[in-house]
Amino acid sequence: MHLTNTVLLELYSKMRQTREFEEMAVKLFAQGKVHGTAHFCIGEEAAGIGVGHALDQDDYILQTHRGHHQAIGKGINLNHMMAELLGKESGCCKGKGGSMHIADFSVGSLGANGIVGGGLPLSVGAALTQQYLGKNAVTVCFFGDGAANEGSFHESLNLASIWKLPVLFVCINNQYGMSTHISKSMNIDDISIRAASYNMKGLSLDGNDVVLVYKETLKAKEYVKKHGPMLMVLHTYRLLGHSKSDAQVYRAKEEVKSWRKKDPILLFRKYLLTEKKIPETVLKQLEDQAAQDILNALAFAESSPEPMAEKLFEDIFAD
Amino acid sequence: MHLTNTVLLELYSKMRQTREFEEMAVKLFAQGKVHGTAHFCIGEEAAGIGVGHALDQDDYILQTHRGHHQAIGKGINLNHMMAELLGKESGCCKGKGGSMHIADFSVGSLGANGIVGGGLPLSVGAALTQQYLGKNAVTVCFFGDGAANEGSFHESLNLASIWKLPVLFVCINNQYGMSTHISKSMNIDDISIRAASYNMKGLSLDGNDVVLVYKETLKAKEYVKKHGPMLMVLHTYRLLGHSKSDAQVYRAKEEVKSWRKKDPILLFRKYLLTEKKIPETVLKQLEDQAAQDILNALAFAESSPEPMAEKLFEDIFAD
Amino acid sequence: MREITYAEAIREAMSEEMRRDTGVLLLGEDIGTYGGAFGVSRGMIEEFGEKRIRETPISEAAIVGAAAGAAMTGLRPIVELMFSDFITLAMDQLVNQAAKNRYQFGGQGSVPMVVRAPSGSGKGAAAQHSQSIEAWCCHVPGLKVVVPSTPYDAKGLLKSSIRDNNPVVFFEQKLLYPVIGEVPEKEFSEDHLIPLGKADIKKEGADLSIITYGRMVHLSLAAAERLHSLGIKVEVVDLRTLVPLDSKTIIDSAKKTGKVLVVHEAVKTGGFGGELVSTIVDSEAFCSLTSPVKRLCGYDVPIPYNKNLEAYAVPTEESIYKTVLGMMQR
Amino acid sequence: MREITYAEAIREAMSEEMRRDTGVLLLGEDIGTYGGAFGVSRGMIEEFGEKRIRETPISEAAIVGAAAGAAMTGLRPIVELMFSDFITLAMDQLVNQAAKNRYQFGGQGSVPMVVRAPSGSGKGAAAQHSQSIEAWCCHVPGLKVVVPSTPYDAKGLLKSSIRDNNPVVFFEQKLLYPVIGEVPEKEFSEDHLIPLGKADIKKEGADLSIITYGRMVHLSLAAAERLHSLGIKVEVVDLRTLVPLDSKTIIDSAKKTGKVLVVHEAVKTGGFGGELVSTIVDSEAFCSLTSPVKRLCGYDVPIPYNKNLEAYAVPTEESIYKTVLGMMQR
Ligand SMILES: Cc1ncc(C[n+]2csc(CCOP(=O)(O)OP(=O)(O)O)c2C)c(N)n1
Ligand SMILES: Cc1ncc(C[n+]2csc(CCOP(=O)(O)OP(=O)(O)O)c2C)c(N)n1
Ligand SMILES: [Mg+2]
Ligand SMILES: [Mg+2]
Repeated sequence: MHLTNTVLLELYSKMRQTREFEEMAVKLFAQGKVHGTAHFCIGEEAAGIGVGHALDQDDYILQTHRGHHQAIGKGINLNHMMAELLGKESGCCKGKGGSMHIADFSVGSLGANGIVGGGLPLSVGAALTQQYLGKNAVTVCFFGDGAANEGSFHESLNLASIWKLPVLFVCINNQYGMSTHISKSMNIDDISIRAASYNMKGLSLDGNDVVLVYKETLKAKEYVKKHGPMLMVLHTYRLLGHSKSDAQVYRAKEEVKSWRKKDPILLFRKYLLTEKKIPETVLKQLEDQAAQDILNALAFAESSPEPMAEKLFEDIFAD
Repeated sequence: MHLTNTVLLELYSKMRQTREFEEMAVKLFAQGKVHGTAHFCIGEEAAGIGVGHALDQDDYILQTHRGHHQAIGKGINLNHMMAELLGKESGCCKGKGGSMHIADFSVGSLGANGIVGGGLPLSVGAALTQQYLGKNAVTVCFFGDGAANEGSFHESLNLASIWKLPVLFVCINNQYGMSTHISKSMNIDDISIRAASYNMKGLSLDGNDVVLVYKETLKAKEYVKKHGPMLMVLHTYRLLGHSKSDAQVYRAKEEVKSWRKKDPILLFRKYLLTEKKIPETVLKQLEDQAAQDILNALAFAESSPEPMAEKLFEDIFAD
Repeated sequence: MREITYAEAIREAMSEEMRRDTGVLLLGEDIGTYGGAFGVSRGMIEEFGEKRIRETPISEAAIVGAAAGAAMTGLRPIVELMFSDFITLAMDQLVNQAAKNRYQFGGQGSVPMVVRAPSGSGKGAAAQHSQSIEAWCCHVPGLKVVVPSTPYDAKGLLKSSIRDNNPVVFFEQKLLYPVIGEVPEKEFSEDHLIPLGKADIKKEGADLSIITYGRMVHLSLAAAERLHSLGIKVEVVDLRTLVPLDSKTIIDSAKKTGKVLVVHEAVKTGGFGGELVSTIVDSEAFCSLTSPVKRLCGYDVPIPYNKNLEAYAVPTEESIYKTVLGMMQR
Repeated sequence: MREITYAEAIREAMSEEMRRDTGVLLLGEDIGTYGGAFGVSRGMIEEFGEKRIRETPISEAAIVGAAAGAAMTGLRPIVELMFSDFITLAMDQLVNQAAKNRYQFGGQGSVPMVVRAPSGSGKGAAAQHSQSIEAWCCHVPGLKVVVPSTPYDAKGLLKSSIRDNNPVVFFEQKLLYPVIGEVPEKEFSEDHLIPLGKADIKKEGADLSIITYGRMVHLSLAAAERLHSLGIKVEVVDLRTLVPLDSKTIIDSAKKTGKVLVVHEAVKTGGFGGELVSTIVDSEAFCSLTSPVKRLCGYDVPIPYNKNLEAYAVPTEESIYKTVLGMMQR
């Protein structure tokens, strides 16, 4: 499969936007400008972007609490996501969701979930709708390695399997659930073997290789439309702590260091320069643009009003 | 492994007691003498008895809603179980549990469960106690093929695996969860392959062969004490309907008929007569005794008083 | 009007709405050929096929969650939970997902689904199959809660629930399934909609108000009948929906009679009765009250298996009768 | 007396009981080196090791169920659920197993376990991490329910809960963790037990009773202080345990003041406030009441993320103050 430079640069651009978004968010938290918490995906961008960018407008995604890259991959408006982080009326969830509940139905994001594993059953339902209505579309359900130990994982994969639903289960294995290394939460090395329990295809990939992730997602999309669900595990690493405050005493500095060398953005940049011969100036320009996009988003968010008190009572029920 | 005739006849005796108990229960329901419902294990006796009889006093079992054989296998007092079925004060649960909640802590039965899959997490806890206190004992958790699709199955097997607990998970695969054939509730033929998701040993056996089940349970007991949990699947068949009233329109009469030929009690009787050369008179005597045991149990139960109204308020809290 | 059972009324409501709207489908365990644990969906698979009468594995969290996901994307699923007690297994999907999604996403999407939940005691099914847990659901913003007492109400309320754009938990008391009652003739069936949030005064009276719902409506009416012959005129208010609650009807009734007895089968402590009492005593009805507002509810015990104990655990016609008498004699 | 935080009080209670009884152990996610999401168990793994501070996968149903199974067989597990909202995932094991086993087995076995559940809003964690769902647990016969407001109470009540032979759900309001308060000196620590089922009058007063618990106790006391300067003497009753409920103290207080305001953070509809109001109006206190019994509770909304909206969703010192004033002026 050959990827055009356009696509490659789109991927690079979204990865950079994600990184800039996250670094800005880290800063905002450090400055005490954001109430609440957020979970950063720095180091995991290839997974969210590689998958999300391979999807079509009609495809759905269910995001995780660590889902900024997933949202950007699927095409969320950065201004609206930043405004949401700041709890503003102009946020994609009108300031009611925050980072843990980023959603944008207009681009097919059915929302991030604060409940680990909570999105899995929902994804089965979204795919059921697609199948029921005969849509030529898929649902992607993101979840973490930790979530793979929730009962909802088991029930959802089984149900999707017997109904042959067009859902792609994407496990972003960043090695940790909070402070718990995967070796302490399960006795297997590779979560993709769990697919066999449902007679489902399982695939295990280097989640830091955005080109690989993108290509395999394109294939997987066609596969699940035809054959029903598939489990795709993307191996990556959470470079920062679990959430805004985490001293990370549970893991060795060396471990983090060694993964920093595998930073998916660095790897991809090198690939673009050396293998794809993209001039550095082109990349630099995209990088600057991404930084600017985030500054713009911040300006948008900061200049947006807080929701009025009476909004508290809105949208509890639909009419 | 050689089984003495004593053991073989104990197994036979318990199987016959179970069958007599169940047939009596069917009759009592038909006569309207019992309030509520019960789930019959006719055809599945080899599973419950083969496993239960292989256990020691200190071992625990967690039973299912269809657990009369499991209780008898573990050595429950028949009078108390019959009295419980009739809701009497002298019942093993003082008439408060009924068939779905048969329990006798004095013989290590920690209770039957009305929630499909509900016993799995409890069994992990019971085995945790055994490991924590350094007991040389195991916990057996019975559950059905249908229960293997509950989230609790997944979470419990995973937790038992990472803690290397001495628990033997016994799936009684009687082909149906209520009216739903296993082929409609999962996409795999053999539930034991799910053990791989937890790096656990899985074993699949003819659950109608009581000698096999008994022997393999003895081995499994030693295995789990040493290596941690194991999943044992016993293939059998539910010869009656799901519960007291079930027209069974969802399955072919021929299917039931063909399994009647594999009735574990008939098979075992033949084995005892032909391979083990046990005289028929000996078997006949055990059969009569089993029938008599159940008549005695019924007499005991019928002559026992109903619980007094004030018992309603007893045993909600322990002191 | 023709007479059918409560179970049939529910089946008719589902079938009519499924004919009317192809987005409506039914999910649950053994709802196909078997017809569901209580036979409610019997025959529906023949008409609607496996695509719309979708049998599931025993996976309550996934069933309710899948319904929520389908609802968010354009369908109108009905879930039959085999027993309302199994809400415990799907509580996250119901409470944290279905009920909150619209709100936490700032009004994006809606979750039009119905969870049908057979509830209550009386069948000898013991502690894990006999609970009345409607109060939990009432304590969750974003959920609507319905507990119909008659075939007429069951049908009209279920049709409204299916058309409602929000998650509705629809409690069906198991002992009511065989109860027979009038429903509109077939030709008026389609339009037989009862709005959520409107109580129904099942019997008018001036001396004392019984505020109740579900099966207890029947027992209250029977008790009221007996009390009538003693000259005591009891008003029986059937709430029909707990959320949204028709406070006005309750308060008006309390103002009229000055004496209120709240009756429900669910255990007393933490039950919805507390909400009803509070609604009254924090209203203008407070000044009209001539005696303490009483609750007659299930005792605070798990439901036992033994038939006598089970019957003793919850209010009966007799205990309602006696409680009213006691209140009137004071 | 020395002063420590609420979080430290809880840690001390656990550590002391673990030293005293080797059957006590702690189960939960990230409770080891990480010290738990709120740092409550920090340092405990160093003292007690991995055998007793047992980190688990993210499997709430299995964690709570395993605790129940261990409790039934002789241990005394404490579970730290990371957020009380996750009770939804373990609801079957808590409600259908832990709470009912002893009863449905006719008194066989007991289930001495504690589920510690950080609850409440105020941390910007939005709808799925900010709930106050104690009312659900109060509606389950077989469960005890504790919500301490101070380090002193938290310590004494947790020690009693660990020694109790029944399942106890112990709600810890997250905003209280850093709150500092007096607790007995180390040499009296061991015996610092507060019995479950005894309310504490945190402030005496003759004009109006606030019945409340948890964090709202502090806000009520602050409001009461301000009201005092207006000559209004508010009594603040801290329930401390909701089940068993100390009805006597509540009723006595209501009789004394004749005016009652019930305050809790949980959403109003279906909340435990209804139980409290009903307890009062169906008691001899009814005749002493001089005005409607009021509830001031969380609004019936999911907790939103935005800081201002979040704060607006639940009672504040100001809203308590104003509500009391309103009641007194009538
Ligand atoms: C049901 C539930 N349990 C626990 C938590 C607390 N929690 C939030 S994120 C997290 C770790 C999740 O790990 P994983 O699924 O691997 O995702 P990651 O954070 O690594 O992206 C935990 C335990 C939660 N939000 N929901
Ligand atoms: C959580 C839950 N869901 C559904 C039921 C209703 N139910 C009782 S038994 C049963 C079938 C269980 O199938 P299986 O686990 O194979 O056990 P079997 O009855 O075949 O012995 C069902 C669906 C239940 N009791 N609990
Ligand atoms: Mg992870
Ligand atoms: Mg089965």
